[in-house]
Amino acid sequence: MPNLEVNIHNLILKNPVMTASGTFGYGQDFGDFYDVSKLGGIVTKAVSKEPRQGNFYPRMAETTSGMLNAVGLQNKGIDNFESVIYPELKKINTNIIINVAGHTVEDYVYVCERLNQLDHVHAIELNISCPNVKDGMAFGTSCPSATALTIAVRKVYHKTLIVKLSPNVTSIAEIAKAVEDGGADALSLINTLLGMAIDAEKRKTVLSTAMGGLSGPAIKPVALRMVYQASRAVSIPVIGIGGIMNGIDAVEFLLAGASAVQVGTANFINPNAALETITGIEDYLNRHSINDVNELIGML
Amino acid sequence: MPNLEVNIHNLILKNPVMTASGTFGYGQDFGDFYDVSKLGGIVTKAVSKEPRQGNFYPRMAETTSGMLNAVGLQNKGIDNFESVIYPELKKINTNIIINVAGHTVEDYVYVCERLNQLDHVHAIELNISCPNVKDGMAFGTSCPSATALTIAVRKVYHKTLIVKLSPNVTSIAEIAKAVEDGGADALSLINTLLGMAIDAEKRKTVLSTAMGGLSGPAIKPVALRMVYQASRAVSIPVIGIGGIMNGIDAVEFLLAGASAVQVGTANFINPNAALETITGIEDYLNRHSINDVNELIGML
Amino acid sequence: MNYPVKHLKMKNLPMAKVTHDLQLIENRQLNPAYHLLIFKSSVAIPEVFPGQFAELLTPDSAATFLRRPFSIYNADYQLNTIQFIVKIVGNGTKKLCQLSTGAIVNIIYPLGKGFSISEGKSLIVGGGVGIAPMYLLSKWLTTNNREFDILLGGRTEADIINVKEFSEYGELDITTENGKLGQKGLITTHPWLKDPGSVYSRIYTCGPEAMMRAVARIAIASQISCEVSLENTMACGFGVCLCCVVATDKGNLCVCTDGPVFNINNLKGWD
Amino acid sequence: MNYPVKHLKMKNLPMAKVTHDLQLIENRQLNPAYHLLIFKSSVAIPEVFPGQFAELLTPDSAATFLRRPFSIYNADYQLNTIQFIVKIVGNGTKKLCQLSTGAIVNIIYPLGKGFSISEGKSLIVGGGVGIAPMYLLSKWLTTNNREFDILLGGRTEADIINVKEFSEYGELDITTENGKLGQKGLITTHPWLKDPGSVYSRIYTCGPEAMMRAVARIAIASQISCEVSLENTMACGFGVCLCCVVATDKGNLCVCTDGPVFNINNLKGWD
Ligand SMILES: Cc1cc2nc3c(=O)[nH]c(=O)nc-3n(C[C@H](O)[C@H](O)[C@H](O)COP(=O)(O)OP(=O)(O)OC[C@H]3O[C@@H](n4cnc5c(N)ncnc54)[C@H](O)[C@@H]3O)c2cc1C
Ligand SMILES: Cc1cc2nc3c(=O)[nH]c(=O)nc-3n(C[C@H](O)[C@H](O)[C@H](O)COP(=O)(O)OP(=O)(O)OC[C@H]3O[C@@H](n4cnc5c(N)ncnc54)[C@H](O)[C@@H]3O)c2cc1C
Ligand SMILES: Cc1cc2nc3c(=O)[nH]c(=O)nc-3n(C[C@H](O)[C@H](O)[C@H](O)COP(=O)(O)O)c2cc1C
Ligand SMILES: Cc1cc2nc3c(=O)[nH]c(=O)nc-3n(C[C@H](O)[C@H](O)[C@H](O)COP(=O)(O)O)c2cc1C
Ligand code: FES
Ligand code: FES
Repeated sequence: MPNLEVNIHNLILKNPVMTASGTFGYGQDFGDFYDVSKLGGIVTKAVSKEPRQGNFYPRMAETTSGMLNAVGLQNKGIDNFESVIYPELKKINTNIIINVAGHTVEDYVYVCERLNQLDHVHAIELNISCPNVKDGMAFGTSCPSATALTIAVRKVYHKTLIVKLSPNVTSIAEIAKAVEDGGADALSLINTLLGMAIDAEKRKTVLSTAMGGLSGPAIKPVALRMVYQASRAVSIPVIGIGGIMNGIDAVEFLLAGASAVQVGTANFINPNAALETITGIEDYLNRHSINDVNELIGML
Repeated sequence: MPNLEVNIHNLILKNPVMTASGTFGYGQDFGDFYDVSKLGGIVTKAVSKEPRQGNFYPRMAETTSGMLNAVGLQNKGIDNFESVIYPELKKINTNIIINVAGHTVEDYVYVCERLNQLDHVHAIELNISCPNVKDGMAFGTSCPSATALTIAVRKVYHKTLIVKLSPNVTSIAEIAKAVEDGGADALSLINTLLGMAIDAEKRKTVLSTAMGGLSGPAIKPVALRMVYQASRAVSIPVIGIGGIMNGIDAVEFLLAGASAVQVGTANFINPNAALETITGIEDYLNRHSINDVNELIGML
Repeated sequence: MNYPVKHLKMKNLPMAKVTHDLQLIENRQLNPAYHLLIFKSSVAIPEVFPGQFAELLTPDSAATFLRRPFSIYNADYQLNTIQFIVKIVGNGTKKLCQLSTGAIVNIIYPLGKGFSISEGKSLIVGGGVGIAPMYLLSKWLTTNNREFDILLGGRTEADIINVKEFSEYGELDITTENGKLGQKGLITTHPWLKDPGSVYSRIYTCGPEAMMRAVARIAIASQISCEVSLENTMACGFGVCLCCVVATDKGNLCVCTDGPVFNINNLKGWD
Repeated sequence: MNYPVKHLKMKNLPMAKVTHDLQLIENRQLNPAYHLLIFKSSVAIPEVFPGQFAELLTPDSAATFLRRPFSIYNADYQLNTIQFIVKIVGNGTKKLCQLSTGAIVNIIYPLGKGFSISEGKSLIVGGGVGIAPMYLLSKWLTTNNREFDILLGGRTEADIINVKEFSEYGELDITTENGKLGQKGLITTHPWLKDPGSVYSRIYTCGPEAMMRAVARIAIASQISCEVSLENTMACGFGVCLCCVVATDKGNLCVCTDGPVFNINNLKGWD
């Protein structure tokens, strides 16, 4: 049995497989399929200060080997999170990572301060990259704002601080460094690529917001490239995300330089995708007689 | 019979369908499949000042609904172009657009000056965006350098000047404006997205260059979004490229704001793809009782 | 007439969902646009309530990436079979309807909240492929000794399918817009919908949105209860992606988990 | 033994390429890894020379995006059939070998430059699926009254296929690394390759690159001519993408149009 345990800063993951924000709810809905405590970690849907209704319908467009979403960070806000969702999350025996979104630096700081109080929140993932919210986008696409936000949150949040990067930038390495400089403990990438779908028959954009976030296997080559570039630019751990459908995809991200991965859109197509990604990595290690998954990280 | 004719600055295209640079050679190889004069235009493989051997093998990786290439602008240089390829191109009865690549501004200017002398070269497409060549990339990812290059070429090239943009930027609208300001007559986008493929079994990158350019249907949502943004940012015509496989895909680009399109990777899978794209647009117009393809442009 | 025995219960609430492979044992083309697909499961199929749906994954198709949602048309707990009525509208439905007997299709089900039991007599109004959830509903109402009539409508006679099966359960009438079958005209012009309040205490409807909205307006005018089964673009089908929302009096709710069946009283813009 | 009548010509140059649909009329599993696929064309198939290949497109598969190149194993201009030997190595070959009779596959062919005619006696050296282009070659050499021997090698007996067909055309011997069939050992240890210059004036080889390189070294040492059929990752297969280059004395050339058959004298790093 090869070792699957990896570390992301102070976080000990029993295996390198987490689920990506916005594709796993708050973990509960997958309980029917498997014991989600088997995962290395669960990243929740974004939590913001106030409740958000998100965007208008339609919010989804299927694309070739991918999908666009324009959910727009719909969530019930931090109060509801604390009183309703958090008690449920406490029943899950693995790392709970809360994805945090905000309109302003103050919003982010407020939510992170509250989350800092919660024992069973093991880390936060700052979503500075969601392309659906105008303000959120700005933080992730300029180095000074990314640094400033990270510094502000770092002051109030004392556990593992992961910052999730937007791929919609000229240089992912520069943003990665900016966030490291701000005091992040780890990076996760990529969030969705900004894309668009058009219904030729109706001569309208498919999404109510015209543009939305592209995810799925279509973006895997871009994600691998960015993980490769970012992990070479910083010395903090990088979590790889983007189009991972199985264990082999996950191994590719580890080889590119990721210390762990997140499975996103795949959860929709195969509810057992994250679980099977763990066994897929294990099979790979056995097949190649590698004793420790850490040996794969960055080993191109 | 609906009107299919569109204009790109002074260029009159008998239909809005061209073939994308690097996917159609110099037109000759497709003569076995159909009469390439039926196309709205042919964009050649990049021509540079000196001959280039391109990158080492392997240069290609298949990805989910796409492919990565690392050809690296292999070509025989402008002298060979003039003496060997150009006489062949003269036999083709449609617009001939030469894709131009260079290491330095001087290289670009030199090649464009030579091409300006050739009657049967109807336009040039400045490739400031190829991700495989370090120098070429720089021009397309910063506004000042994109403007400067366009100005320099504009001085020596007096026919239709198309500038081809890189999608690997934070703001395509800003680059589009920078190039318009430099004096371009039209824009074409997108070139390939920078991506990477890893062979997990061999624990190596698939491409000799590690990173390469992603093309095919996987990138269509990103391409549509960028054409939409760029065409709204400038007043010169935009040519849409990225994952077009058929007439409906082409109509989507026209609706997003493109005045014409280029078919790229699809040529490899279906050698008749560009021709079928023309008939596909015509079918669409007939089905929707639209008399003129120009009515579709930007009509979301 | 094989009752699904488990349908004696009146409560219709989401069960634990499962995912497994099914084998296509019959692909019956009803007409050029509609197919009845019968799948067999090698494990016991879960209890399914009328109005619930499933997410099907077409094997290895370049044409579709996501699963596709389909109402459960019928379920047989003895034979472990599950049936769908599929109308071909795009690549996914085409591919599904082209499958040969023996093909393996993965399913996630049962999903969503189905119809609730009516008190008095009710009217089922199904338009086109919107009849799909109505067959289980008819069975269930019958099992629970509820009275109901069935009204099926379509643009042409091709949209009216499986009439015989339905008529085993209740009085049935038909409308088509071209008048080739049943009464000519929109389904909303049928006499049963003239003054439904005098006969029925509830309408159940599924079909094109414009039709459901017209039916809803009639129900409101007649002051009777009305349940509609909504569609939406779904990425997951089980409540995690938040792509399938509809505006309700409780804010945006997911059609896949809070629906697909809603009482029109709870929907915004349906009055 | 049906000669393709058109193969009487000695010149082996690229013809006009065509693309059309083929129908699979036989999918013969030779062993777990190898299939012989026989396709029928409804239009006349073009003249194909030994060493030329085709690009096949597997219909609607999520697993493969691009076409896949395969050597033409056999062609029958009377029956309008074309045959391939496919070894399952990944998704595309697996999918192709799973196709049922009747399946439609699109083809582009004939592609590339094949083998050239030898003057004296020649030796054919095929390793594993590298035997694929050698059958047409054997027919062609026979038709043109050339003498030749055939040496087939593989890791195990499973890599040695269609021996009977080959032995109709020339003297044949076999090697396997596990020794279960023919002589035990690498193909390069076979006596025919000890001093080939004393018997043969040309070696034709196709197989794993390491094998071809070893054979090439032997040919050089024996001062005889050697043609190798190379593989490469191909996006188009007909010279437009420039993805498939090999270093030659004329610079980077495309394996798909300037090859796949090269004389080792023209290849860089093959001496
Ligand atoms: C809860 C629910 C139950 C359904 N029950 C049935 C049923 O029993 N029988 C049946 O034939 N159909 C049913 N549908 C509709 C069915 O899901 C769509 O027809 C199918 O997803 C279209 O797939 P496609 O690939 O053929 O079409 P596409 O090529 O994807 O699209 C064709 C058209 O269908 C629409 N469409 C695509 N995906 C969806 C989606 N997920 N939801 C709604 N519309 C979509 C598109 O907007 C487009 O206009 C149901 C839908 C829902 C949400
Ligand atoms: C000119 C030529 C003639 C060939 N003739 C035959 C033949 O007659 N019979 C036969 O079985 N095979 C032949 N091949 C090899 C065949 O093309 C590959 O086995 C096939 O493309 C693999 O596809 P896949 O999807 O199964 O594998 P993939 O999943 O794509 O890859 C599996 C393995 O095959 C390699 N591979 C993938 N694509 C190619 C490619 N285009 N060229 C070379 N290697 C590749 C990959 O590097 C990987 O190691 C030929 C190749 C060339 C270039
Ligand atoms: C429907 C949907 C909702 C998402 N919501 C969020 C979110 O709230 N916060 C966030 O940081 N990322 C969100 N993402 C992005 C994913 O977490 C992930 O970064 C992205 O989808 C790429 O991974 P994938 O290709 O595996 O899906 C969402 C993605 C999808 C598809
Ligand atoms: C093999 C290959 C070679 C290419 N070479 C060039 C080139 O020389 N110059 C250029 O501007 N673009 C080049 N491109 C980019 C295409 O012209 C096009 O912009 C891109 O592939 C996206 O379109 P597609 O998805 O339709 O292929 C190349 C693309 C491919 C796949
Ligand atoms: S479809 Fe994902 S939440 Fe409803
Ligand atoms: S495969 Fe495209 S040039 Fe050879």
